[in-house]
Amino acid sequence: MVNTYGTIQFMAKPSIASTGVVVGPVEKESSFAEEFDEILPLENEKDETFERANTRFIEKACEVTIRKAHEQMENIDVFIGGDLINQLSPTNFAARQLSIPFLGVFSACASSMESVILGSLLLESGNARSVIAGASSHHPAVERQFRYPLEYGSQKPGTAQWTVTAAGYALLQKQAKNAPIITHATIGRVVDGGQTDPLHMGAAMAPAARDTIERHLTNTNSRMADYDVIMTGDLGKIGLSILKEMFQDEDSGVILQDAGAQFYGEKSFYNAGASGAGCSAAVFFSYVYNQLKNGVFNRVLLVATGALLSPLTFQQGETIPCIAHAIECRMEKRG
Amino acid sequence: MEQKQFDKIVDQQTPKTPLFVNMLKAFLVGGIICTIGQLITFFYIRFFPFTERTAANPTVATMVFIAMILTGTGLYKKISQIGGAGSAVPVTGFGNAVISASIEHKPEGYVLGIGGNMFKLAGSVIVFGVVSAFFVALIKTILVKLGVVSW
Amino acid sequence: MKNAIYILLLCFLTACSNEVNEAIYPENDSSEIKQVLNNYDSVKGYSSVTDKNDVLVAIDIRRMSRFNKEKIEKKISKKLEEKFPDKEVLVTSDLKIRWEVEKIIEQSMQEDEMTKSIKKIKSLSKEET
Amino acid sequence: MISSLITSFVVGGLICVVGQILMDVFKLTPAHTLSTLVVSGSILDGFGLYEPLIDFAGAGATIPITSFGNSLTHGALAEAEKHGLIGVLTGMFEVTSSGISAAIIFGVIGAFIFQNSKTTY
Repeated sequence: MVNTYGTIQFMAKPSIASTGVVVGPVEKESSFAEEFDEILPLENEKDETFERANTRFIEKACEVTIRKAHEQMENIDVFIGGDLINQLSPTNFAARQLSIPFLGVFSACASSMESVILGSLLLESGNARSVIAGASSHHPAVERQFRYPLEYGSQKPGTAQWTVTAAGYALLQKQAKNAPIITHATIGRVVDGGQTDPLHMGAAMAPAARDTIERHLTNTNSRMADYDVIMTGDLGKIGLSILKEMFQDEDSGVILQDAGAQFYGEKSFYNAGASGAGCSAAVFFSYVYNQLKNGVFNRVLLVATGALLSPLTFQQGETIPCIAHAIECRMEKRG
Repeated sequence: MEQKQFDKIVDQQTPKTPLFVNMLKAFLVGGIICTIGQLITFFYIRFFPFTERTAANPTVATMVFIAMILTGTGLYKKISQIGGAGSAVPVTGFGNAVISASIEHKPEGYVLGIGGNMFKLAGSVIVFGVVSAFFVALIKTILVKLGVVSW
Repeated sequence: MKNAIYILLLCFLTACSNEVNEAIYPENDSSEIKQVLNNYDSVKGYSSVTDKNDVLVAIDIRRMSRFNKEKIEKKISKKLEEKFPDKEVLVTSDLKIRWEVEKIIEQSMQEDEMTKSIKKIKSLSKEET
Repeated sequence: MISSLITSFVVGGLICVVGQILMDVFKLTPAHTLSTLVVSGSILDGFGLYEPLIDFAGAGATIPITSFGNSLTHGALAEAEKHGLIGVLTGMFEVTSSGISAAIIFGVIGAFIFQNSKTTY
C-alpha cells in the first residue's frame, strides 16, 4: 500500500467479486432498470414504516450480493455500509439482522465509495478476507427527514434532484476470479463552494468532485483520456455541466459522466436527475460493474459525491460543505 | 479556482426560473381555487342561513376538507408542482401543510407523531398571524386612544 | 394569447352589469324609496319590502363600487331614516338578504307572514362573521 | 353572480401571483412566503383596507391565507373597540377559528383514513 498525497495505491489487488442492487418501484423508470438485480413492487409494505423498509432493502441487497458469489453469510468478515437517515438507523438495524461485524460510515451520498475504500483497506492489510460494502437510500424516508412531508405540495425547481430508493452492495475479496480490481482510491477533502440552496445540490457538490478528480489524476500521473469513463455519483444534469465547465478539458465532454444525470434519462418529472446514497451505489454496482466485467470498460474512475448538510444547518444559514471519494477500477485482460 | 469564477459558472449553467410562466400558472391555479371557493360560498348562501359574511367560515372549512381528500389521494402535490404559490397561498395550501404533516407522522404515534408534528409547517403561519395581529391591533388601539385615528 | 385572456376578462367584468332590477313591495309606498335610490349611480338594482315597523332594502351595488359598500349602505340608510322616522331601516347589499327579500316579493306574502320573515332576515344580518 | 366569480378569480389569482414572486424572486421558502402574506393581511386590515377587498372579491379575498391575518386583526380590533386594550389579547381568535379548527380536525381524520404508502408518483 502506497499513499501519495491522499491517493492510495492497492498492491494486494482487492476486487469486486459480486454485487447486488435492489431498487424500489419508481426506479423501474430508470434507464439502468435492466441492470438492477431486483426491482421491488412497493416502497414499503403495508404497516411498515419507511425506515423499516429501508432496512429491508439493505438486507435484501446484501443477500443478493452474497448469493451471486455463492458465499455464505457466516464467511463474511466485515459489513460496511451507510445511508442518509439520522444515526444510520436503517443500516444499523440491517446489521442487527445480518450479524456480521459491522462498521457504519457516513459521508452522505459518498458513503458507497467510502465503505468500498475502507473495505479495500481491510483486505489490503490482511485483516479481512471478505468484506461486504455499500450504501442505500430510501426516497420517502429521506424526503421526510431532509425536506417536507411526502404529500406536502411544494414546487420543485429545475435544479432539484430526486432521491432514489435503492440499496447497492458489493462483495470485496482479494483477487477474485474474473472480477474488476480496485487499483487506487482517493479519499476526498471537504470542500465548500459557498452554496446555500439545498435544492441545488449539483452546484454545491461540483467543487468537491473537481478537487478529488484533479488530485487523483495528478497523483496517479494520468490524464482524463486514459480512462474509459470518469463517473461521478449524483451531481445531476446541471451539476455535471458545471463540473465540465470547471475542467475546461477537451476530453471532459465525453469521459465525464454522471450517474444521477443518466439515472432517469430525459424525464422532466425528475428535474435535474437522481441523487441519494443509493444512486451512485446502484449505478456503479450494476451498470458500470457489468460493463467492466464484459470488457466494455477497462479503466474507470468512480467518484461518489456527498453534500454534508443537515436540515438544521441550512436553516441556520450555513453553506453546504461537500465531499467526494473516488476509486479507480480496472479489468485485467483475460489471459 | 476562485470563488468568483465558480459563482459565474454556477450562474451560467443553472437554468433561470421561468418567472413569467410560473406567475401565470400561479394566477390560473390560485384563481381557479378561489372561484371554487366562491361557488361554495354561493352554495352556502343559497341553501343555508348564511349571509355573505358568515358564509366565509363554512367555505373555508369545506375548502380544507377538499384539501384533505386531495392530499390523502396524492393529488395535491401534483397540483402544487404546476401551481406553485397558486396552490400554496389559498387556505387549501394551509390545510395541505397540516394534513400532510399529520399523515406523515402517523407511525410515530397519535400523541407525539400526529399531535406533535401537525403544525410543524403551518405553525409559523399561525404564530406570525397572531403576533402581527397583536401588534397591529395594539398600535391602532393606542392611536385611537390618542385621537390620531378613529375606528 | 395572454393579452387576449386579459381583454376577455375585462369584457366580462364590464359586460355583466347591465341588467337593472327594481322591485318594491308592497307597491303603495314605493315612491319615496325610489326617489332616494335612484340618486345613486352605484346602485344598479334594488328590492325592498316594507311592513308597519320596518323598511328593508336590499341593494345590488355595481361591482367596482363594492369597495365602498359599507359607506354606500350607511348613506342610503341615513337618507331613508329621514324619510321614515317611525320605522326601522335596514339597507344591505348582502346577496342572502336580497334573495330572501325577493322571495317575499315573489310569494306576495301577507302582512303576518312577511313580518315573520323580516324578523328572521334582520337577525341573520346582525350575525357577526 | 358571474361577475362575482370573475372578480374572485382575478383577485385570488393576483394574491397568488404575489406569493409566486416572493418565492421566485426573493427566494423565500413556502413557510416564509405564507408568513409574509399573513402579516401583510393583518397590516392591511390595520389600515382598514382588507374588508373592502372582501366586499369586492368575496372568496377571492377570503380563501387566500392573507384573510387569516385579516380576521385575526379584525377580531382583536373589534374586541378592543368594546373592551379597550385588553381586548387586543382576548379577541384574536374570536373570528378566525374555522380555518384552524378545520385544519386540525381534518388533519386528524385524514391521518386516520389515509396511509402514507402510495408508490405511484
